[in-house]
Amino acid sequence: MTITHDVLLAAIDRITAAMQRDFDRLNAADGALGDGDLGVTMSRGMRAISDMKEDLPDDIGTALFQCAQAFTKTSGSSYGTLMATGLMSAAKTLRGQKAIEASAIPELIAAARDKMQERGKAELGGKTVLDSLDYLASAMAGADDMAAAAAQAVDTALDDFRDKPATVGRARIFGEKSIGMDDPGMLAMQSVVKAAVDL
Amino acid sequence: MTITHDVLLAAIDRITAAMQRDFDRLNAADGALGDGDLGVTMSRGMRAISDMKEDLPDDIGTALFQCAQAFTKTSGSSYGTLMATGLMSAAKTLRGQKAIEASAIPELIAAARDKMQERGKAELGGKTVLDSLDYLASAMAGADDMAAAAAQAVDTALDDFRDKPATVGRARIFGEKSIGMDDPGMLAMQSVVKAAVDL
Amino acid sequence: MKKILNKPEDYVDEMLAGMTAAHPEHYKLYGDSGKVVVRAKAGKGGKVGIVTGGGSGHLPVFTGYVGEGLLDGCAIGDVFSSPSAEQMADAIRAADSGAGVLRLYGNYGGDVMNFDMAGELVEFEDITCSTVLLADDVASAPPDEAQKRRGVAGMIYAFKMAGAAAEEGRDLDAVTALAQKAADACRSIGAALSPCTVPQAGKPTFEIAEDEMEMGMGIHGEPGVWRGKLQTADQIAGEMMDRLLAEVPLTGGDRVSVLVNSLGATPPEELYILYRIVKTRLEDAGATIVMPLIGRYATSMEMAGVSFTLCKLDAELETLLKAPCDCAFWSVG
Amino acid sequence: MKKILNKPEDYVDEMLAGMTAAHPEHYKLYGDSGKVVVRAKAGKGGKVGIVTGGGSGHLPVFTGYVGEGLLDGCAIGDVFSSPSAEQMADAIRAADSGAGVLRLYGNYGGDVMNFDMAGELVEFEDITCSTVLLADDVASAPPDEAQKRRGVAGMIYAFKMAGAAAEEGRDLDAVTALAQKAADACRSIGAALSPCTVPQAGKPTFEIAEDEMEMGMGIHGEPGVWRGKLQTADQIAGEMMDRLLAEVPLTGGDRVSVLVNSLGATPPEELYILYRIVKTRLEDAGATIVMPLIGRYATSMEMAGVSFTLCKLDAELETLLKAPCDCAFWSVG
Ligand SMILES: Nc1ncnc2c1ncn2[C@@H]1O[C@H](COP(=O)(O)OP(=O)(O)O)[C@@H](O)[C@H]1O
Ligand SMILES: Nc1ncnc2c1ncn2[C@@H]1O[C@H](COP(=O)(O)OP(=O)(O)O)[C@@H](O)[C@H]1O
Ligand SMILES: [Mg+2]
Ligand SMILES: [Mg+2]
Ligand SMILES: [Mg+2]
Ligand SMILES: [Mg+2]
Repeated sequence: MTITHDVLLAAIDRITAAMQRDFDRLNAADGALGDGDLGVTMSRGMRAISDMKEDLPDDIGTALFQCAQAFTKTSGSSYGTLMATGLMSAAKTLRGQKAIEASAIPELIAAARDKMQERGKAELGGKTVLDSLDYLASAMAGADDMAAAAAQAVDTALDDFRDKPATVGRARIFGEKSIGMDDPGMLAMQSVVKAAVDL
Repeated sequence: MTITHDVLLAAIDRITAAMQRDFDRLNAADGALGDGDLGVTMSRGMRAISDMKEDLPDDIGTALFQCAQAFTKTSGSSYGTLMATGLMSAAKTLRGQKAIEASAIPELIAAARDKMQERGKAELGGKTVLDSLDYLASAMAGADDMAAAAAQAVDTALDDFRDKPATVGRARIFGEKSIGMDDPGMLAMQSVVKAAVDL
Repeated sequence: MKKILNKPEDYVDEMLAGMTAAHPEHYKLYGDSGKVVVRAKAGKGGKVGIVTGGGSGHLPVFTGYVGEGLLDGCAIGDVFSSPSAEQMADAIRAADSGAGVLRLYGNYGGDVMNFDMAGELVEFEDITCSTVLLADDVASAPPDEAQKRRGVAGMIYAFKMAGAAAEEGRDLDAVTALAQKAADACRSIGAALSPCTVPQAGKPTFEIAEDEMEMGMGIHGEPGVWRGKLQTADQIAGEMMDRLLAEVPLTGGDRVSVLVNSLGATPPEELYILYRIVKTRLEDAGATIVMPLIGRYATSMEMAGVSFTLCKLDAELETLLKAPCDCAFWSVG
Repeated sequence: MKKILNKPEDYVDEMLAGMTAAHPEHYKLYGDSGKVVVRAKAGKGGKVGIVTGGGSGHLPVFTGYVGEGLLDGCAIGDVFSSPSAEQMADAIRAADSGAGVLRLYGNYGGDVMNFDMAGELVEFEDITCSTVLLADDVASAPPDEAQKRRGVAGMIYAFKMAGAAAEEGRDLDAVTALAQKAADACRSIGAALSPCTVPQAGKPTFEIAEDEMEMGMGIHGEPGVWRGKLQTADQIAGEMMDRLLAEVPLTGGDRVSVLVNSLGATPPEELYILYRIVKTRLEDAGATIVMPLIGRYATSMEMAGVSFTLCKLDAELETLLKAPCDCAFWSVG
């Protein structure tokens, strides 16, 4: 599969709709372990992207750069800034490209994960969106059905970390109480990925 | 019947107990038409009187003067001040007397009513404690069974004024809404009188 | 609404103990009652004294406004209850330095009776007293019965202006006349969203549904002019300004001060949202706003709601409003 | 708890519009975002700039403390949300007059990421930045992980002292070192009784039973060290002082300031009741209390609860604490 301008726009539509749909759910998940704004962050960021959809250039790199800026401008929440950092990382790599092969995606995700890790000064394994990205990058690399592998990976990441304590971000202070609870950022990534791959 | 030191002390006990018992009821009645403190005012004033009971002199006038002071010191609520004003009025008349005839009471009440009216700058007929006192003074004057007449008078006053609007004190601002509601000060006087005459 | 306290009956005494301990440079207790607050540093000898009094639960009103350029003494009662006449007499005694004392307080039945009684007490001690009643709440009686209105947040303008006039050395008649002029210049209206709890009563002062508000409600929960669905900030501010402007007609060139006051729980964020409309309405009427006051100046503990006070200035009132004052809650200059 | 507002998404913009309209002598907006507040009168040229930033809903924190002897600029986010990196960069640009800019803000993940990003942005414009993170809340991590603690009301001591140091003309290194020293001198703990509602979420940030409180809860409703039955004021104050004194050992002759802060709805009456115990405990430990602060200095809108901050002074910190400052919410000298 090849990612082009149109594919990107269609994915934006689906992700925007998913974030609208999951508004309450993500706020509630974040409310249980943080400040309850993750639904706001994601729906507002995606709405801003959606609003400028018509103006996004064909150049995928530049388009992603503008998506990143939408997140930096609409939100100062950790997740918004991390999303922006990850998108910026991919944007830099892809600048000037109008189409990219799906096979390039795992590496882009791994690079984004690393940049986000730097930005958030957090370890892998801390039960955050970083772990979802880590699972994604591994599962998608060399998979036959990348979409299915991606959708599976975000589920598996949630399952594997559910019973670990959070050690990063606002959720950290819940310590042991966070055991058994899903990380809101991982839930958000699950929704984003499933909407992106349309599964 | 003759009112002596002992009779006064026994009445104080009964009124104190009645105010304790009616604490919530008077607060609630005052809450519906005012600031909800009438139970506090009455129970606190009577408790202060009760606390100094052993030290009250035989001289009924001086004893009532000290009772009045208990109300001025424990409470600044209208009712406390009015009670003090009325007690002070009787105290002045009775100074030096160790026993008084029940037949003197209607006049004492009428005089108290007048002094309280001066203090509160309110008209008779305004649906206040003044009206209860007015009914009391009339009903008791020349009654065979003064206790029964007094108990009857405070009930009748409530019945007669229930469906009039309040025009005095905090209850005034409720205007028409106060129709059908009992004046808290009249309720308090009903309890005081019934406890005093032990009916 | 939950409260942090020990025994309800100790609420006021402990509050005063903490307040005087925290601000010994501003406040001290006077007399035996433990309920009379006076300036830590007495005013100049020969200055007219100004005292107020009323129930607790309204900080900074009443005790908070004891201070330089403001009040000299205050008798404070239990929560929402008038102080006793004896306490008021003590406040008058403390405030008198020979030039007489103005009793400047809100028009509530109990307070009036007790301040009258207190006046009779200190008369024997040759202290001359005058009285100005604050009756700024337009919701509590129609204009033709304005003398029946209750006093609410507008009282702080009277405290400030009369305090400054006394500090200037004016005599009792002049300070009294000025206080009356300040009182007459102010109109207020409030709107309540949630009740508060009087510690000794233990129950909220009134009940109101989660989606309702009450326009014109009094600071003790006295009923207002209507109760209905909670409106938007702009609607609330608009109606409150309508009602004030109906009583205080403004024309171009007028100068006004305005107080946007939280009843307690309502945070400054919401006051600022309201202030946008207040400002627009006043400027649309041609008035210039002088020293707007936005914050918690007269409260009912944890009650949610707001009040607006409009104070129409002339040159004299404006000068006195801007004169220096200093207490733990408000300082100017 | 009900709120007075228009559209939830306009809450912050309207609040800032009202705030700058009410206090044009103190605050003005800077840049295009509408979310960056700077001093109305710029500080002296060549002065080190101090900026902060964080979520809305904490007035006077953060924007309120922009002013003389305090902060130069502030980027403000949505309620309880970090402002964006671009907004922070704007605040830094406005605050810079060539002597560099100190970023002085609370230790929250989003704010740290964004201020880091903002620093990278202004680096290209040759603005030198330093950082001091405020991490005073003892309930949020044990002492051996003190760098993970979140910043709460103690930040106002750092704003005040660093602001005074910058006003004196110290250079960026010196102001930064002083701010770190002030931050290190402060420890805070809070207790919450009721939640608040983030306008856009529309629901309370947490739930708590009518007879419960939570010790150590964060200002956004982050869980604390225990939840249990509502205690008496003296018990609450006692435990909070225990926890602070365990971290800030005091001996005779020590000088401290203490902040008894309402989280919003809790009225000053209750703060004064608590202060009795605070004062006794500090004096029992032999310390002298300097300039106690009692009031609403750092809030969470209409949340009920309190926080205490203990700030141990040396001669330098005490001088800076008492130095003049002026903003709409706090003025000294
Ligand atoms: N430092 C960090 N590194 C990596 N991921 C983080 C970090 N901080 C937060 N996250 C992720 O972001 C999610 C919370 O996002 P968000 O609600 O925007 O945070 P906040 O509101 O606290 O700024 C967490 O569930 C976690 O997955
Ligand atoms: N001016 C007045 N004249 C006569 N009676 C009054 C007056 N004001 C109040 N009352 C009586 O006092 C009662 C209320 O007493 P109280 O609760 O102590 O008043 P408040 O709390 O408003 O000071 C009223 O029900 C009425 O009977
Ligand atoms: Mg969050
Ligand atoms: Mg009453
Ligand atoms: Mg009362
Ligand atoms: Mg957030």
